[in-house]
Amino acid sequence: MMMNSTSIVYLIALPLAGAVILLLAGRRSDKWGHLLATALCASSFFVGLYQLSLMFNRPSQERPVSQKLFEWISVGTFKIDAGLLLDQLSICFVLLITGVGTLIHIYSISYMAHDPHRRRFFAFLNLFIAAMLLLVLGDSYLNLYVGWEGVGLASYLLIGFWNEKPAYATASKKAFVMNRIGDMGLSFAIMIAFATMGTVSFIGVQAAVEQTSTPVLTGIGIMLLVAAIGKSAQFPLQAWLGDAMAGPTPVSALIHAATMVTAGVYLITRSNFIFDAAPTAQLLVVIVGAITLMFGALIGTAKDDIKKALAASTMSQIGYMILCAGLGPVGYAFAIMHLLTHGFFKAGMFLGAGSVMHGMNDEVNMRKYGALRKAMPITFVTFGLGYLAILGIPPFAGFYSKDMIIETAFNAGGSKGIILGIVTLLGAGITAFYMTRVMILTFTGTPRWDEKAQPHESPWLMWLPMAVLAIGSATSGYLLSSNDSLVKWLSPLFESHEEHHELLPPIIVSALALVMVAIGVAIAFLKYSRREIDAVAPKNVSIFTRIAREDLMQDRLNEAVFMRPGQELTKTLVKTDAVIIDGAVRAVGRLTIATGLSLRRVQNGFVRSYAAFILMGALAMIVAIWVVVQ
Amino acid sequence: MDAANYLYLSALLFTIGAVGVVVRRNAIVVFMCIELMLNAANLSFVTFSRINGDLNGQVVAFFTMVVAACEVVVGLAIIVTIYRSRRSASVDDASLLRR
Amino acid sequence: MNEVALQVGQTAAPEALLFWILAPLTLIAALGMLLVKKAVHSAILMAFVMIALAIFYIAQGAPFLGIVQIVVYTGAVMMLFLFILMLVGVDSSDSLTETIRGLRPIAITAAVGFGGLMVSLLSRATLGRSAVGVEAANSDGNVEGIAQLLFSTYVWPFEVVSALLITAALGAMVLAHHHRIQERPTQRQLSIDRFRKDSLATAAGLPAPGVFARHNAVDVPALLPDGSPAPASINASLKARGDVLDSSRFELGTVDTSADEEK
Amino acid sequence: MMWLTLLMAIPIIGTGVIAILPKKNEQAVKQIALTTTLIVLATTLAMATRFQRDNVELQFTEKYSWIPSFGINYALGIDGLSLVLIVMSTILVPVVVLAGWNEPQGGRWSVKNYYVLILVLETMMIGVFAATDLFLFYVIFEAMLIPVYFLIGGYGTGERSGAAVKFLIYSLFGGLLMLAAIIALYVISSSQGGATFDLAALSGLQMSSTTQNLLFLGFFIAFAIKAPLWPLHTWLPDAADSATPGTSVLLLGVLDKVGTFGMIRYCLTLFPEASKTFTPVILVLAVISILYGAILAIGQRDLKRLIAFTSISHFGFITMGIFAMTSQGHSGATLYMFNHGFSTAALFLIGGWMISRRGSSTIADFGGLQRITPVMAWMFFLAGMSSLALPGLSSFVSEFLVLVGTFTRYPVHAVIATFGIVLAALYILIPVQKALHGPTTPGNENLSDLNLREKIAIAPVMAIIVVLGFYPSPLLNVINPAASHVIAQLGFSDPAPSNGGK
Repeated sequence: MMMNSTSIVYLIALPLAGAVILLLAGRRSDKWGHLLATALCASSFFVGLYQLSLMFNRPSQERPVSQKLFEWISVGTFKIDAGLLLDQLSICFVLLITGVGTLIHIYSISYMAHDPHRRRFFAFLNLFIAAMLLLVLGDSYLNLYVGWEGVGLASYLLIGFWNEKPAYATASKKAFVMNRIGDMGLSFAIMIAFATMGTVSFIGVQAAVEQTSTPVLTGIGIMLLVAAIGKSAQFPLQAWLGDAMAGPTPVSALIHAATMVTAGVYLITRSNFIFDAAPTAQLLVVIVGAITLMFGALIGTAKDDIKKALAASTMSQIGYMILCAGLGPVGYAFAIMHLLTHGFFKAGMFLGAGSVMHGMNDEVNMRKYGALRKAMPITFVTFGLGYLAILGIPPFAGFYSKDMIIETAFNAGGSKGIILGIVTLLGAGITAFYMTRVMILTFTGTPRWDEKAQPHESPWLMWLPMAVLAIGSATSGYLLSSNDSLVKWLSPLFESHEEHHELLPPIIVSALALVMVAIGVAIAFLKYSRREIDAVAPKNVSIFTRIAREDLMQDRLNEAVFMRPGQELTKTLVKTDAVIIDGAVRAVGRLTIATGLSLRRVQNGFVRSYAAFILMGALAMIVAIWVVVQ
Repeated sequence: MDAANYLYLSALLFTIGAVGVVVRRNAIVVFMCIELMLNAANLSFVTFSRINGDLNGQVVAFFTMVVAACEVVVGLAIIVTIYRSRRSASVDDASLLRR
Repeated sequence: MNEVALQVGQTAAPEALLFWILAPLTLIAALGMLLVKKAVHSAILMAFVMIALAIFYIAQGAPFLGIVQIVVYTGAVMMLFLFILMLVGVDSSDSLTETIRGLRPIAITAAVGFGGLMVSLLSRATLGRSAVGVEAANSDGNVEGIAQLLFSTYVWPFEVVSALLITAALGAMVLAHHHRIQERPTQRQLSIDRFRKDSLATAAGLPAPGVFARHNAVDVPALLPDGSPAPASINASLKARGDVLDSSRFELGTVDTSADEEK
Repeated sequence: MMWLTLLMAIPIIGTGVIAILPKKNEQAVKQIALTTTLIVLATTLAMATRFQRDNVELQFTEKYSWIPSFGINYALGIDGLSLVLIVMSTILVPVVVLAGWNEPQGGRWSVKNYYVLILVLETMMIGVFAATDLFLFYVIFEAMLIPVYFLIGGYGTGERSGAAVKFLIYSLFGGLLMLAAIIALYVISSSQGGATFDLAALSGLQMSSTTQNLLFLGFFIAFAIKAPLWPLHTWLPDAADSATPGTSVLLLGVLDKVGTFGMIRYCLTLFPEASKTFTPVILVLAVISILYGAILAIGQRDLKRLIAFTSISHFGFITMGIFAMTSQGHSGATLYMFNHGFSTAALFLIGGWMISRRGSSTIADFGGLQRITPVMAWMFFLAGMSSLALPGLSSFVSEFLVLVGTFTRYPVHAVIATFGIVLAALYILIPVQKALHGPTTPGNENLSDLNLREKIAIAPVMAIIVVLGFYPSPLLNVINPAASHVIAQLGFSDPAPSNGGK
């Protein structure tokens, strides 16, 4: 029996209260709203730390705690409690969300200082934190679903924060709709689970897996994968993430790098019991991860927009995590580890990008940067630490987490292992290439600034969080993997079948990875550092570059396959409704009127014709009598 | 000779009266045709009275006459009123109901 | 007994003679009502039908009704009809062309069907049955017999009908009553109007109609010195009835001699 | 105590008071109308506290002979289903009165008449849900059309007369079919132990399957017109387009619920076998309604018509839940009726305020409202979120219950219907983007934000939407016994977890 706790709810309640207060108080809270929001987020973080300390003090089997708040839905056998579950997995997320979240709150105080709607921004941030916490703390798939859509809403609101620009408004709508397609997968999974297992709580489903047939589990698994694909911007629902960069940069850092987009990884690891029992679904997870990994990396090589390049990188890194999570019990912990380290370095880099934009009049085109190293030393250093981490240079964070993934991929066994290993290695190389490109274009070379640009270092409120995250990027990998601490921490949750194939020894994998990275960096140096960079993106580029700039034609494809036919269908149906269905209704009306009009001629007002009708009526009656008499 | 002959005559007179109501336009002629129909009915009543051998039929015929007289009085008054306002005694001109 | 019943049931030979002479005439007169153009002629034919019917009543042992028929119908009602006819315009003749499309065929078809069916049904209903005859009922005299019924069995309807009659009389008065909108002008007012109105043209009285050597009927307008007709010389109600002759026929120079030639 | 009669009498008394007021004193008329509706609400809530929620029998029953020679009674009584709908109606009416304070001004007739019509309508709304005599139900069912007809035709905008006539004739047509079926039931009952219109007595009649099918159709078509089910829906967009927002709220929020209410109370109870026979067809129609309504909503350029089409989609969900014959589907459908009342009310009222401020109902005429009228814009957004069934808001619980309940028995239908939630995102977000987001377009610069009265009017609706999203138990506890009772009466039980055949 799981221990009960009464304090988990505060994790969610604090930021939620912040959101409610700020939204309801309106302009009155403009002065202090951002401070309240930051404070509440921070206190939620401290509650998380407190919970972690409590957990440490318990033996590993008793670490999960739960809290039942109230009965949410109960109809027949469909009983859902508003219940929370805090275990080793969720506490990782809680700390990541609230920790990075607090840093980004602090950053935003300064970043959004000149925005008249800063208070609303903080309200949405708090709303997001609350929803995200609900997502990772919910004790059933339905509770998770609430958080799942809640973060979708918060993401929508924050992407569209500057929605007076039509393109940004469209981007937010696109994100919400594509997320909803994924959400549909989650609702299918919940429906199948309830219909076949009679429960949708994590514990209940885990217990019922044994008695459930594989096709059903495969079905649930695939539907969960669809949900993860939507939320984590995996192929083929990845198109929204690039556009989501329309939101303020802290949002990109928090939601579209560190937390929300990783919810898919959480969902898959959380549902490990289903995927472990459904190999087909697991294979699909790996395939999706591998495709996205390459997809994102390729897009990243062509983007001139610094945020979009980072977004493509995020997509690719999440591809790594998904791939790893698809590799079964051996992979879950490494997926989570990469998720955590990625949370640090990618958030740090996004904040760095924000800092650069802050100093450059919100210019996002890297071709107009250059030589910012001198103007923004702190930003350069923090961004650089993140850069080293994502490349996987030892001893920075990425080295530990990414190498583990590559290693696990190679060890997956058979041709699958070899293919995956090569893909992950290739991905690492491409990552090195495009990240080096970003570094070179932004911080080195000659200035290609606009006339008005006056690059300057950001205020301390902005660089402090960046520094903290940079430290995290530098050290988190070591901290999490020394003594296999994270793996051991999470191991009670995952059924581990310790079967190491060991295709390649770890040291060789690391060496290979470093070689790939070195190649990537070298190519980037050759290509961008040796010659002048055009301030305007060259047009006469190869077809591959052009396709990569177009996000590998995904938008075109979606447009051609779904949007245009959808619009045509809508137009046709609107017309059909008016002409055929309503037309039929109106035709009945017209027919009645026409009948009436033609019969009206009989009522011509002439007494004599009425008399004639009476005469005919009398005749008819007599005929009737005659017939009867016959 | 059969008493039924009177009934045949009555039926024919009635029919002629009915046709007259339909065919003629002069309100006074129409009225006379109505009178013809009433009279035809009266003839039937009288004949029935004879066939049945009691006087009830004759009494009814008598009543019919009184009612017919009433009707003529009122009807002609209406015709006069209409004539006064429309300067016409044609029933076709009194077709306001159409609109 | 049967013999007797048969005998009284049969129309006696004189009655048959009467019927077979009078009935066709009645039918012809009734048909004539429909076919003649002038309402007055219709009225005359109607009177004939009614008298014929009265004779039939008497022949069928209903002398009281026969007399009443002559007195009330031919006397009072037909008089009323003629009176109204005079009021409305005795000369105006109906056009017999039908103006409502399709009405005449419908009427004739319906009438033929109706009449035919009535006759056919009557023949079925009475075939083989013989009449009882009212001789027995009339033993105390026809008038007494009717009075007996009228004041016993039918006393209530009788009273109701009498109320109806009075109501009808009142109704006719109300309907025919001309509601005066303005006050009736006095002689004094009329004189003032005649002289003080905008023109003195009528001060000497309206011109008399038809003061003309050729024609002096009231429906011919007088001619003014320039030879044009004087509209004021014709009575307004004649004009309204459309009974005014065109005076141009009588103008000098274009004298219509057709009237002379007829003579 | 005769609670239900009392409930029905209070608005009539209010009508009487309004009738003796002078026509010119419009403020007093409005205040009395509001007071009356609030008294009704308070009385309803007082009654609701006395409701025994685990008792599946009818409660607060009353029965008086009305036309003895035909066995017609004035019989009232409610179960959980009716109670929920009555509570919904009595909350919505004061909201509508307060929200549409200036609505009757543009009407053909006086302000006084407007409120008389609203109050009369309220009486009938209570009566139609409470009647347990078929004849009484029918009379109120048809009589309800009259005030709505005048409300649309007299106080609406645009093609109001045409829309009112279309609404009236369409509904009357359905009502006529139902009348025929009711008379047939009466005749059948007379051959089986006494002619009656009593619902309970009629539900046990023996009928041949053909008879039952025909009579079922007579009822069902009437209700399908009311609860607009594809393809009998075309009156709704026109009516909603022309009616005032307040009227639209009552029309879609309450009157259309009579359709879905009738399906449960009359179609299922009176004709259990026929209901089973027709379930496949009805489910397909419901699924078509869901997707069709959503797609057409996406294609609309007019705000009011858009909301009307979203309702068609939502009614598809309700119908699907009813005929899924599971307790989740049934409870979900009933809860959906309640929630839909409020989310549609919010959309229509706020949409109506937007339209009356802008003087146009074309979505493209708006733009950037979020910065000019933030409160109004965010309220509209919240209402829209409720309409697309965002978790945490009330509609989600009901929509998900319907889907889950349908899935356990008819997985294919549920899966297809689920695509509606993606379409829902589109049909809400497209108008949100066009009207609230983007740059401020000319003509919108000087729109005013919600005033205090409007905020007060919309606040309870929003509160219900949010609170019931997180805590629907109070309602579900009332609904569940009634819903499972109906399911059990039909001889259904929830499918057991299948384990996928392992």
